[in-house]
Amino acid sequence: MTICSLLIHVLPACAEQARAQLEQLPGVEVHAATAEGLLIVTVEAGDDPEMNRTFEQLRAIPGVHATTLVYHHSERLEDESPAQGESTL
Amino acid sequence: MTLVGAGLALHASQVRALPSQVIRAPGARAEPEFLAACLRCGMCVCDCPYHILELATLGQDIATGTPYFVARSRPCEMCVDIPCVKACPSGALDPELTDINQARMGLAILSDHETCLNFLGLRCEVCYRACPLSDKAITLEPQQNPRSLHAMFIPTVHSDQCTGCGKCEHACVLETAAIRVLPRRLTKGELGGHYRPDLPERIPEIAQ
Amino acid sequence: MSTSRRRFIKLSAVAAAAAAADITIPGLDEALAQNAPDASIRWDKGACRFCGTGCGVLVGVRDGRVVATQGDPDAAVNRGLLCVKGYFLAKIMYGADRLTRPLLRMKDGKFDKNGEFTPVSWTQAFDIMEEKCKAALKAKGPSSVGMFASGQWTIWEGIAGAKFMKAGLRSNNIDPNARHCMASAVAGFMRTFGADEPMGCYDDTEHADAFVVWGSNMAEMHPILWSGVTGRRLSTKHVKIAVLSTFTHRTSEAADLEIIFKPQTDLAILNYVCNYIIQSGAVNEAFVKQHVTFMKGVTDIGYGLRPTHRLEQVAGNNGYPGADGKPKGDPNAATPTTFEEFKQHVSEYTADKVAELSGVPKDKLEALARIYADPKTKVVSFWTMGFNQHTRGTWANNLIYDVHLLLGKISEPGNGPFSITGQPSACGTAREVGTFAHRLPADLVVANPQHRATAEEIWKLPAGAIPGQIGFHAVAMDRALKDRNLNFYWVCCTNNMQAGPNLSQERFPGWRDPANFVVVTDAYPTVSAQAADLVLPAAMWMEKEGAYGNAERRSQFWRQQVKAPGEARSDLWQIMEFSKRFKTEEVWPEDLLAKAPQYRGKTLFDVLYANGQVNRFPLADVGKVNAHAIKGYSNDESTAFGFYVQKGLFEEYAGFGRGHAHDLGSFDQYHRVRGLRWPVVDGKETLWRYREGYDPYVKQGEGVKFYGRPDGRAVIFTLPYQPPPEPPDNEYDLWLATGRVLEHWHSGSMTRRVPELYRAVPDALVFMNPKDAEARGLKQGDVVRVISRRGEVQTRVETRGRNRPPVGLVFVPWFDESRLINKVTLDATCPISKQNDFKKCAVKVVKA
Amino acid sequence: MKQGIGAEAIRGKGWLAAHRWLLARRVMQFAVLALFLAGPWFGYWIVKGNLTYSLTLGVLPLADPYVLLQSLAAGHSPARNALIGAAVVLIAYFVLGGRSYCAWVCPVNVVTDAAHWLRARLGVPDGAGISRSTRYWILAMTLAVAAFTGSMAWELVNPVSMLNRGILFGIGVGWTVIVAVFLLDVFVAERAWCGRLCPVGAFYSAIAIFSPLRVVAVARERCNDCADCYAVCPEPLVIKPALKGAARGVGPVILSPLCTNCGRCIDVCSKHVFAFGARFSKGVAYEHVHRDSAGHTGGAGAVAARVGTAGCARSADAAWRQH
Repeated sequence: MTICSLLIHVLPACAEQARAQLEQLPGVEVHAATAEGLLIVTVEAGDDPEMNRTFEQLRAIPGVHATTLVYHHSERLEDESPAQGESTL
Repeated sequence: MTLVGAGLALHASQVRALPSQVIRAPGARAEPEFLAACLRCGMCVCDCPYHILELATLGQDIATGTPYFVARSRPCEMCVDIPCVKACPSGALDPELTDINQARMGLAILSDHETCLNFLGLRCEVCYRACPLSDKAITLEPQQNPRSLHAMFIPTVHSDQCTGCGKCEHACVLETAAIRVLPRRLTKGELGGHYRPDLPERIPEIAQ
Repeated sequence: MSTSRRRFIKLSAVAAAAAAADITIPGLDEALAQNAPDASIRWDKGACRFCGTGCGVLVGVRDGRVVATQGDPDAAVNRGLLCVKGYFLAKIMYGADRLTRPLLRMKDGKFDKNGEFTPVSWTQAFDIMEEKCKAALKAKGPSSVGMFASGQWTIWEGIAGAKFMKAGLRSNNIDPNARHCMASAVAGFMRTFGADEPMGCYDDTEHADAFVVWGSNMAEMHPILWSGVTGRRLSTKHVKIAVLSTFTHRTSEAADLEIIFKPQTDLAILNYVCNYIIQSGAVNEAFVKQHVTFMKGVTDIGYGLRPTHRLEQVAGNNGYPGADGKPKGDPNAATPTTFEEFKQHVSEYTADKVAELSGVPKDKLEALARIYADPKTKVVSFWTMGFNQHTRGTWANNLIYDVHLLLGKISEPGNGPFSITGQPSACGTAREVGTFAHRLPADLVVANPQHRATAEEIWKLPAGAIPGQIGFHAVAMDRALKDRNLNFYWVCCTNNMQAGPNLSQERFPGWRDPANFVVVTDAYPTVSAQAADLVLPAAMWMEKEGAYGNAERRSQFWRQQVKAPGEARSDLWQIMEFSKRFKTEEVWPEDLLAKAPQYRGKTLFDVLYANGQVNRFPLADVGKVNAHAIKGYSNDESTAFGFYVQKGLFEEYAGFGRGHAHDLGSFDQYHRVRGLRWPVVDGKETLWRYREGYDPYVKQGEGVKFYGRPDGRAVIFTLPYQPPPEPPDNEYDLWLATGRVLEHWHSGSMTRRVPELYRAVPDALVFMNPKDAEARGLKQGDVVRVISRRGEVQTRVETRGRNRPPVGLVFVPWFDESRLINKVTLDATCPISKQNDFKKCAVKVVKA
Repeated sequence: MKQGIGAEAIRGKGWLAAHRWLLARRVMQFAVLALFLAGPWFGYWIVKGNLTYSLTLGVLPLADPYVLLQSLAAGHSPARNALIGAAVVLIAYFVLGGRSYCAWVCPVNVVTDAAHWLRARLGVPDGAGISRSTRYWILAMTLAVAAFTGSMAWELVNPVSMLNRGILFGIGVGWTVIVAVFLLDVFVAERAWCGRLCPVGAFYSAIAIFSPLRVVAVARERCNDCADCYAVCPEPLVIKPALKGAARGVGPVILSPLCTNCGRCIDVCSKHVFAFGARFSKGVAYEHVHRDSAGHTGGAGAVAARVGTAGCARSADAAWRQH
């Protein structure tokens, strides 16, 4: 499982529209937006290739002119394996 | 051919900087000298009764074919008869080494005071008890614990006694060891030759 | 991944982006704090599972699993500190081979002594237990069933077990592993003071000027207590430490005075110290006149070996049947004597003679005696297994009290003899509850009809329900199994196949004898479990509500934090559930039933636990009592039986001691505090017993009163040095002492399943003097056989490291189940306390 | 259609006799390995160590003189055991023919023989022109680098010691080097490694100059020019002077130190032309030796004068140098 956060600059003129399109992408959430057109966005994806596809999609949205990756967390989905004792038997 | 030779020379100089987690067998000469002397024959490996030594293979950062061990996985057991040194035909392991306590494979250093359980006031000291020369190579220095009436016991390594066998690093109970054995060149500082911390003798007439 | 964790990561991602862009998002910090992973850990107090020090721990639980532990900063014992075993507490319940289902040896679908362990249901497990237990009862009566109890049991498990055996099955054949550990201390306390448990407490370490450590490697075995002692010495420059032992160990490292003596001669040294005190005029005459009486113990008491042993046949007072069938004397007997006679007796123990006997230089002996004799020096004596595991263990305990009583250095801050314990609840569960073959709760004994009557009254049983015959003690149980006198044997919460002495000759044959049926309740497949016929999976530590009593009389409680895995159940549930299998008519004689007709047709569960007393606290109380710590708290046993089991058992048991100088606080109070030291009177704990101002049982003006004895005086015993039963000879030319290491406790059954601890100390080695090794052509690391007359083990020679024996002695720790050193040890006990001597037997060491 | 190489010999002598020396070599090569492996695998410590240094039955040291030479070049004076071991080996190969090591002991030989077989099967045309003298340059280079770096740099990558050591002690990614040697031999040049590049072989050839044990074309008159011996020979140029030199007065002894004494020529010859023999088995050989040893400094002229055949002015030595 992978979670990223990005700073996305959108042209203020089409900010509304771009944001709406962004939010339609799977796993994408917009958490904050400034008047200058800066969006804080998280993307959640199953794995890194899926994440990359999402990045491509959001870059292609009209009005998005810069994306900056800030935070990237990736881990396997398995549960923590229990502490393995040295069996002495 | 010159190019090949130069490449080889470059590679040779790279592997000369032994990785820090790797320790040579007891009596091993200084790394450059060792690399000139070691025949890569594996005699020391064959004669190590605890199967601790291994020969490096291509792809490791260690000169191919030379013997080494990794203390965190398996430390030197410090055999009194030092069979590895006896087995060495070339003198890469110095035959002058006859007392294993004089071996200087590396030097233990309690490198992380923030995670070491003893510095947290816990009674761990596993490294101290694991040390074959405990009370000499590692001593426990009791200190008052500011948090409580209990003493803290701080493991302290003494470089004049530590053989670098790696038992302490192997035994350290942390997920990543807080005490490690490193090549001596990476651990020991060196005072300026002009400064003498140990005065040869007092000079009473000046003191008065 | 849980939703909460996903949410937390996402919030962290947002926070990182916001910080990068210097944007403030309202409410983000709060949301992060709420979702922080640590916030989802529930913390509660608990007590460490290992040694008798009784450190307080905080236990962190997330998603039904103990994920974190930490020293409890508010625990007076350890003030937030732990040893390395405590550091790994969170891992002990999660070994890969945890038992989760009952396992019965079966062949072709039926129980077979030589069958393979096969998972069965609890019903099947109890069916076969019931069948075997009832068959034994029917054939030979209550003396043929027995239970091996544990100082690692919770206090209520001890109560339930003792009640089930003593009152239910009417057999006193219940003895705890604490017999191997504490029995000599118990016998010593009872003989000298008439009351068990130390008078002092850990606070003594903050006041003493000198510490004398006898036969105890505190630095390794009681690490936190030891850091208290060391802390005292660091902060107060004049404080001295003397360490007496038969070999050099980690405690010696800190010693100002290290004394290495020949095994068994501690008796002579103690007599010498008494002699020195008298000769140097240091006797506190006022104290002795007012508070002490003198007795002379019988001496020819044997060595607790089998009656057929040569040494027992010549012993006059070992209590075994003589030629006429009557017991030969009583090893515990003593006759009144006087100070003058005592003085006369100890005067034989001159410095010269004792130096010769013990191998300790005279100046060292004198230095030791001076520490005690100096009137300005407050002295605490500590001891553990060196005194207790001793063929004269009771004597050694009595003699150390002699020293302190002669000087009046007792029962006050910084002055006192202090017996340290090995197991987490040796005091709480074994001694206070009375799970010994001869004991009842609160220092009562089964041999005393009045004591039995008291117990029967409190337990609401007809008179005569508790038998007066003392049951088999731990070592006698092995012998009885081998001799087919004990046929149904239930071992709980301990690994006696590894821990007990002389296992090849005396224990294993009995366990595997088809005439006997052995049940082992444990959390892991220990050596004992593998030697059993039926293995019952146990819930452990934080998987049940519990209480332990530590060495300073401190009772500490904890709540159940997590569920046990699979079908594992607590020992408490197992005992109580199994008691439902017995009708009173099946186990009680008609005359007893006639006295209590209301119990006819009832099960033992009804009589012992649903007796209107134990079950008087409703299930709802479980939540109420603990609401301050865990909302909606419940525990598995209470849920199973429908009432607050632990509270009922505890309050009924507390009735024994309240008003009798064993007062325990209220159950609810213990669930709120970090333990209390009994007697707890009016909610207040007692730090020093027997002294006015500290002990509510000593009246104003009495000063000191040893109220455990009818005359209010403690006893100074006249006891000599006597040689050990099996000294080295030409063939078996070395002493063997066994013991522990810091990293492993309780036979390693838990600690060896923590990979880090296993790596730290994987194997038991034979620690040997380099000269001894050389003389045998051995060198460091050689594989050797350690051989005695009883068996042998193979291990490697260690001539360096943590233990440095003198020439003539080897040391082997016993935690290692792949090297069972107890194949080698001798089953000689102190004839009074019946505690085994694991510190001295003769062995030879040869190259394998 | 050309018959398979050695087919004639098989028909004439039977398969076994036609593979006698090959089988013997394989047995030898694997026996050496087996001796080394008996210790670590089964606990029979007859031989300890590996081909660079070993101790047999705890008394007989054997050391690779080439490795020792590198150590000397790197500035280390080896201890006694290594020197004794090297001396023993030097003497042994001096007698047995230095490159007997290549044919009978070296584990890489199995790899390159396999490559040779595959190359023939695939019919890869001879492409790259790696000179057969390259190995001497490499030999010189390895010693120079050892002197320059003060360490046995060549031993970091030497496939010969790496393969033997790898089998005994674990090879890591060293197998890639062995694969590279194999591919080199299959696709780049015929016998590229052993015949052109390997400095170990070059070193051993240098101590074989006077070796008494030699393959001799004892019955060269029987040669039917089937050329099978050339086809199987790893160093085919060594055969011609002995086999075809009768007319020019050249003796029948294969004198080139490059001959590995593998005995394949003996195997595949249906006419029993070749046999193992001694260097001095025919009188003519003496001059030849004399010539060979001085060959580099104008000895060729002397030989030409002696045998009186100008056409033979090209010494065998010069001949293989050109290839």
